[in-house]
Amino acid sequence: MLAETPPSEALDHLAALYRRMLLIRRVEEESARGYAEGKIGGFLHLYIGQEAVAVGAMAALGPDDYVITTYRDHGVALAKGMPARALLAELFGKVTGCSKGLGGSMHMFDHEHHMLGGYGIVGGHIPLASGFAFASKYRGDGKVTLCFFGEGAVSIGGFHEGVGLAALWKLPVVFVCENNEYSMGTPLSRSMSLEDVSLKALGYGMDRDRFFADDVLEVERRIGEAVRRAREQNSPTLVEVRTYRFRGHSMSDPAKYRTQAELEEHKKRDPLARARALLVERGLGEGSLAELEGSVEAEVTDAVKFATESPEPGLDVLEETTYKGPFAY
Amino acid sequence: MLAETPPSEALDHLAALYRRMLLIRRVEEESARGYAEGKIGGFLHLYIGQEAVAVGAMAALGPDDYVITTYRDHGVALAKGMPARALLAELFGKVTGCSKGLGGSMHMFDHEHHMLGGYGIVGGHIPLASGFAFASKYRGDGKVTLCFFGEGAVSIGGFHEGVGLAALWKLPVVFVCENNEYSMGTPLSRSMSLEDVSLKALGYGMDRDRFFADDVLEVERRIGEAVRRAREQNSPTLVEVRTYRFRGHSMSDPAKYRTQAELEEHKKRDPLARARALLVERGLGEGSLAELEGSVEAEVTDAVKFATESPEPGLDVLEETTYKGPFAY
Amino acid sequence: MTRTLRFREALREAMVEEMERDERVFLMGEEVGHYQGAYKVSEGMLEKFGPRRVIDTPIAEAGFAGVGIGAAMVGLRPIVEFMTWNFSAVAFDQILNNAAKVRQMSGGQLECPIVFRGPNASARQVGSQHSQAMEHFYAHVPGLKVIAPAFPADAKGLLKSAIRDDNPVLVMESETLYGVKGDVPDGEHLVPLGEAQVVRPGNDVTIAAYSRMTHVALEAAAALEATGVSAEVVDLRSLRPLDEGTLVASVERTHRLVVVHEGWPYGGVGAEIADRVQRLAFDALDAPILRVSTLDVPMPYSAALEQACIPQPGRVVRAVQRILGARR
Amino acid sequence: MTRTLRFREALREAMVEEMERDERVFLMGEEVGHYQGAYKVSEGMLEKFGPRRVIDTPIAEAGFAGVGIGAAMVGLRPIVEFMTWNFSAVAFDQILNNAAKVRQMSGGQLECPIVFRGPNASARQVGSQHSQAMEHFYAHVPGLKVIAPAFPADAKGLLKSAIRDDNPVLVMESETLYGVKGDVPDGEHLVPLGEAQVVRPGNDVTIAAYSRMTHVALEAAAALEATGVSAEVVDLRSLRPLDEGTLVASVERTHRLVVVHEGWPYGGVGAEIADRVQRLAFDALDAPILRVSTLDVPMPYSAALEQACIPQPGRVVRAVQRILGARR
Ligand SMILES: Cc1ncc(C[n+]2csc(CCOP(=O)(O)OP(=O)(O)O)c2C)c(N)n1
Ligand SMILES: Cc1ncc(C[n+]2csc(CCOP(=O)(O)OP(=O)(O)O)c2C)c(N)n1
Ligand SMILES: [Mg+2]
Ligand SMILES: [Mg+2]
Repeated sequence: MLAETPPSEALDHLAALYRRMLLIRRVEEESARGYAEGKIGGFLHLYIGQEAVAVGAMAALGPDDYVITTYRDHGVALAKGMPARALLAELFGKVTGCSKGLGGSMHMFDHEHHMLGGYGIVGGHIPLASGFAFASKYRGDGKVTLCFFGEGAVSIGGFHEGVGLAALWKLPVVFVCENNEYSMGTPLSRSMSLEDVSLKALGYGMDRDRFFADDVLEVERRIGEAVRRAREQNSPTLVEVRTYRFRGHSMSDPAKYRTQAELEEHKKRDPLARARALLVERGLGEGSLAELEGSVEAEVTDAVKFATESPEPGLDVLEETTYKGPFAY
Repeated sequence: MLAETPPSEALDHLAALYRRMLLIRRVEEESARGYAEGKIGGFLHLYIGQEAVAVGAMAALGPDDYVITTYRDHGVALAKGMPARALLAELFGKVTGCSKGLGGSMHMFDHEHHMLGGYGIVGGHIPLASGFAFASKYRGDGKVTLCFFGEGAVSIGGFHEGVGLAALWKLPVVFVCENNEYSMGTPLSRSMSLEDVSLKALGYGMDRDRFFADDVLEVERRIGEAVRRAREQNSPTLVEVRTYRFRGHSMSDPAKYRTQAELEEHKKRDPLARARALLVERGLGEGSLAELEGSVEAEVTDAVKFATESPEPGLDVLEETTYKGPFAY
Repeated sequence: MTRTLRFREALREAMVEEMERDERVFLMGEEVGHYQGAYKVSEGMLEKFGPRRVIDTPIAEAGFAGVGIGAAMVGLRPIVEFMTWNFSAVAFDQILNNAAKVRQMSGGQLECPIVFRGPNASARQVGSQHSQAMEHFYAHVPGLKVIAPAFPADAKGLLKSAIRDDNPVLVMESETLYGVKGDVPDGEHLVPLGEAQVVRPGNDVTIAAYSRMTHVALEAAAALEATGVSAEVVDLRSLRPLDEGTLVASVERTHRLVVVHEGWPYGGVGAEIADRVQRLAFDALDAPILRVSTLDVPMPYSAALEQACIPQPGRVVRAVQRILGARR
Repeated sequence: MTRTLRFREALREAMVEEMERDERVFLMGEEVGHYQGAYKVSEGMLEKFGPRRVIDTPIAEAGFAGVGIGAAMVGLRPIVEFMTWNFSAVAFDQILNNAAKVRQMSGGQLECPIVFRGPNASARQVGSQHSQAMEHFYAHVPGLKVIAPAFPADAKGLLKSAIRDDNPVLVMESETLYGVKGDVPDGEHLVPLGEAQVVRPGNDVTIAAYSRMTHVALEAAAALEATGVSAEVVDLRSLRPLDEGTLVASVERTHRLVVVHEGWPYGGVGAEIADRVQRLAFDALDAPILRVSTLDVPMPYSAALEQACIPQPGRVVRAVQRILGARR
């Protein structure tokens, strides 16, 4: 598909991906600031460094396709189309947040954009993804589900059962393992008997892929192949995308388990910087770039303002979000 | 090892295996009768047809090694050395049963013989097996754990987590999947995306093996290899033993999901008949065979009598088996 | 007009009618299709609806419970059968953390109209891992509804309401009730969730129960009548929401309450009822509320011990006599 | 003599002392080793005992809970840390069906001397999936013991007793207590399981609580004192076994009871206490027993709403005032 795209469209496309990645990066930086200022509470798991995964993957998806992910969900939510306003307001615990301030950082939901949530129990959302795909096949609606999780999640039963049912029933779903080398402080070598996560697919006779997320276009292309297999043949794939988080596991993690040198090495491969360089190389002018980056800045500023000024939810929200219809006690 | 065994010892050995298989077959037949007569209640999952798996496997094990299995546990218990008396008394719900009549068919335990139980939740016992092996490695006691389960169990989280930890930590355990082609009424083709269960090992970088259980000596040899790997290298193996149950899933299952022809085909390969034929072929005399079979008959008759005549447990047994020490409410 | 149906047939009728009515409803679980149901509740449904809507699953409760929840979140209306509720323990996280909470976590954006059903509590001599009364865990959880019918008519009417409910509803059945017969009204028969019913009126004491224990309570009431004690039996039918109104009204007339349920005494439904009634009808109570539950030990296999653990009419009678003795 | 320790240090001392004393004791869980514990309870223990006895696990709660149970069955004495108790939901079956039942299923042949521990209930704004009060599920289960200390001295003494106990013991800690300081006796300090303690004597009402809620109860009692009400605070410490003797004795003096706990109201520990006290001290009660619990909804993220859901001293005070008003 990309091969046939005329040059200017290709440039626009790359610019759009870069814009989205930058938006995520900037929103995450503002989140970190909000957390430091005490405006955000609880856990905050930043996506900085991994932007190319969500943005590349979502570029391979249609607006009606489903996505679901873990607590590290800001990037995926924004990439799928959730407005920065709704995301930041949620982080600030405001009623204008996507989940009315009830969910917080770990539970970003946007039904309109088919972002079906961030979940806090490792592996627990993976069977849900198979459920969305099951429903698509049941209805024949042609939708594909993308399910994100970390490499730490492949050790838990939910992964096995969710993936196993998708393989058995041939469901239109792509399982995207974001292998960022650590689950909290645990490197892959201490959590898995294999180094290659994608090999897990062999136990299910499932297609698999494995690549680095340095280049957002490569992510789009490779996930695109898996999405096509899902859409056209109801054939699920396990995709291991190799990436790295530049921050700690969450804001409370000083990340002492890795060296500064290791981090710096990875930062040299920052997919955001790489996309920007590629844009310049392919001829996006200074002016256009500045305009794009300025518009991101404006969007973020507006979102922070919106989140700050929004009201908090009232007690009345509690019961009506627990049950549809009369409360059951 | 077997290769170096002198002929008469080899014959004695085969006779001992045949004897144990026959004991299981006969005890199971008596259980079926006891069930029909209402002396046994609850579920009763017979092992008839699969005897070569437990007996061959246990022949590869020392008396201090651990075993654990599912609710289909009579064969494994007897093969590991549980007296028929204790087993039948348990089935009859008597206080002289291995578990004082509290466990019944699905929960055969014999601490003395390191038979660490039959369990009712599919897959739930697999992590326990890794726990026994963990303890052996922790203590350096050189013991090996053998963990049995059906092919239906590989779909559940407990399998994945138990096996995954054993592979990661290199624990001295052998996972023996008794693939009898059905989990209740479901053939393997409807429960798994692969036909070869042993391929599950690939996802853990674990050794694997796969063979038919027609010949008890072959079972002993092949499981023996895995036991050696466990004992000498702390290296776990997934072994798929292909077998068949001649009865329904449990006594309440008429097994309508398979044809009589399929069943007859499998009965032609009955490992018990095969072992008997081999014994005769290798020169065990009519008289010796009759004596052996007579002694099994006597053992079974004695066990039924013992079970029938034993007293039921009293109410006092309930609290003391719930807690060690004072009851906690 | 009514017909006489077995409990399992009533459940099946409810599912069949709702599946005919609503294309989004489907049934999923172990052996529900080709095998015709482990306890034959879904007998004939595969033939009627085909493998698209009657789906045999592998042994992966967390997996297929999650698949059901996911499907419900995007607009289907799954019925997930647990072969028995015992096996829901491996899917506990899915029910607690996804089914019950997804509406809240999404700020009300998503719904989870799903039914989980299957036999619960003791069967006969199936041992401790297979005799669990799971309602005590689930009734605790806001976001869920839990029902436990005792009669075929309620089984049908409540299950139909459960399937139409936009929240996750857990239906506690009983292996030992599946064969029980009862009259079921012809035509569309819906029983609303959350309404207890007085199944036997009386004056001296209220006995509250549900599922199979309602029958035990009725037996006890009959035995008490022979001794001149008039017991009112309230069949709760629904555990969450719990119809405290009916309970309190009954206790305000009888001044005494015995609660009968399977499952262990510590916490759970019986304790909740004790709490509510002592709180809402404090001045009406003439004696302590007593619970008759399964003994506080894992269920033994031995037939005699099992019967000693499960509540029997005799134990209910003795509990009633104890608090009648405490008349003051 | 005593020293002042933080709650997490007291827990660590208990583990270190028991590991030094008994080679069969080891610690296993996510991030307990190299990371020094997600909440630093096990800080320094890897260095001290090495990776054989301080074991980092992958994210596989059912798996490593099961490994612990298996190891306990063959003679080791594992301490299994859940990073938080929330994550035990995926290991629920292991605890319910293996840890609690293996002794019974084996007719008493096998034991399961294991400790499961970790922080429980609400932390701060971690949302509904991470704020679960799990003790209400586990206290229900015979075969288990459940403890919930409120002070560093009890944390140490109870955990040591738990490690020496031959049954599975579940230790409910709290993220929000880990930094709390308190005096801990020098030398060998053991607190027996199953004994509540009166942490503040009073005459007008009994307030029963455990874990962090004991501090809330004490705050409420202080506030009540200012209004002339003398409240006795009973810190349960142990939920199963529950020290009903101490509770009943207190209520027999005060004639009123308020129970405070985190977690939802339906069933669970608070309901159990209501049941027992109305039953065992029926004639002593001058007013209904009231529970102050987390509101019956999944925990919201919003700081304000979260605080509104969790029991606060003000709500306890109001509950006490309500039943003092009901003096008769
Ligand atoms: C069942 C469960 N166990 C433990 C946790 C605590 N926990 C949250 S995130 C995490 C690490 C996950 O690592 P990974 O899957 O690699 O994802 P990443 O954070 O790197 O994106 C852990 C242990 C949890 N949320 N759920
Ligand atoms: C978690 C769980 N789900 C369902 C069941 C009900 N059940 C008992 S045995 C069985 C079939 C198991 O088949 P398989 O693993 O192949 O073993 P086999 O019976 O053939 O020896 C099922 C579904 C159970 N015991 N546990
Ligand atoms: Mg990771
Ligand atoms: Mg099988």
